[in-house]
Amino acid sequence: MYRKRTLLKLPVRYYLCAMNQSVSVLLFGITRELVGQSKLTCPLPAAARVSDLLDALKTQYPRLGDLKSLLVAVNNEYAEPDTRITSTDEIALIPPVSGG
Amino acid sequence: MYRKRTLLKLPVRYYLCAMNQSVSVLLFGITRELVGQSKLTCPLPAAARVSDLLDALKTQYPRLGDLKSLLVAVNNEYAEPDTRITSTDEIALIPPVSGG
Amino acid sequence: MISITSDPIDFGPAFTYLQTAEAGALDFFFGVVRDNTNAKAVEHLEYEAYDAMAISEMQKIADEATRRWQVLRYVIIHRKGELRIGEVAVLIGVATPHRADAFDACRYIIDTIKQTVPIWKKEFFSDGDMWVNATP
Amino acid sequence: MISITSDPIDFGPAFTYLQTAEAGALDFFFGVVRDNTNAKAVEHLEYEAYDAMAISEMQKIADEATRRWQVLRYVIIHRKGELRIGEVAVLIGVATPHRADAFDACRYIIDTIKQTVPIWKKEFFSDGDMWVNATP
Repeated sequence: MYRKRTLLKLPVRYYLCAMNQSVSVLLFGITRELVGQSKLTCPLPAAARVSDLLDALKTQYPRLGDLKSLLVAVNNEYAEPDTRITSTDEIALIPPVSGG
Repeated sequence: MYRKRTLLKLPVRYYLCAMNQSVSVLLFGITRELVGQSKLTCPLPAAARVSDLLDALKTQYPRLGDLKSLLVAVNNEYAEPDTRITSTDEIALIPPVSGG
Repeated sequence: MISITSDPIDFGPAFTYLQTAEAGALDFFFGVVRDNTNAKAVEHLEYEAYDAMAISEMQKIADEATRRWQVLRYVIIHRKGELRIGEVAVLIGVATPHRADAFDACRYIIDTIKQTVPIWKKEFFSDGDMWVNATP
Repeated sequence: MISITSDPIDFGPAFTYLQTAEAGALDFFFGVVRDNTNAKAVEHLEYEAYDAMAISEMQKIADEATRRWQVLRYVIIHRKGELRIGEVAVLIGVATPHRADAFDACRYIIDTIKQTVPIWKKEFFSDGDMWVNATP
């Protein structure tokens, strides 16, 4: 039973996060701790947008969905959900900031 | 003619500034320069008020009347025109301030 | 002058940099590690920064402040790494000809830093820790 | 901590004095001698103070600031005597738990000092001098 559930989950991850390109995502603060590493690689469709990346990551790491906000930076700029991303972009997750 | 005018002025000063008590007045900033000294002594009636002192000084030193404001401090506090003053008070003229 | 540093923030060079002959007013804001948050004792802090983007966002804020007010010079220095109580986490300094602009620009800069710059603060208590604003 | 001094104003002790464990925000205002006033070149300044009353008036201002905002500590240091361009004429520092109070209190103090404290500034130009606000 345990093994079957694990197997059932795999195709979902594959669909969301294993496509034509692979993007690197930098992780900071609470997102780094929730994911357990400071950088991850996520396969995405060729024409993927920021919203696709967030959907994929929240599926793979459901606790990211508990954050009250989770933005994405593309090449050091805050990006809109419909911004397209490619494997050459520098991408980062931006959880709620608390500098100053 | 010159001598006569001088003599005529004297009784006015005498009336305003030579009475039953004598108060010391500290001078700062532009008032110190207009009067030419950092302290002056002014005879006043026994029941004199701040307004009497100002009238006397502006008569004796007319350029004090050109200042856009001229306040009086009694014992390190801003005083009202009707505050009574005596010879034991520390009195100062306060021209427009410009600290800071 | 904008920087992020792991070393203690040094006021002297910031002050010297802001001094120009036309400056009549300097306003400096120091954000300091307090010993408590919401009445809970804080033992120490850690700041983590996405350095390149944080610098870029702070530059935007400084540019906007310079557009809105008559800012002659500014410094923005943010600390990262582990900080103890009483240490300076952020220093903002603004030089202007007149004082109202210095206060307005300095306050705008620190207020906006707290909203947009990718820097994260983790507070450590005797019984745990939390990412400020972010721990669900 | 309120004082009037003929010596250059020393920032270090003021900063140290404001640091308390509950302070999260320090705001410092420096009033500096500018090289011009109304576009006319200033060569140097002189400040004259009625010391005892000036201290008393500054104390009233600090007390009122402490009443209005959550001020943990403050410093007010005013220079007197001859000052050159770039020298600090006045330093105001305020320590509060949160930053809004630090800005508000610091600004209130300097704004009110300029209105009520018996200190006078004389500006020296190449062709004369004038008592600021007072020369008719």
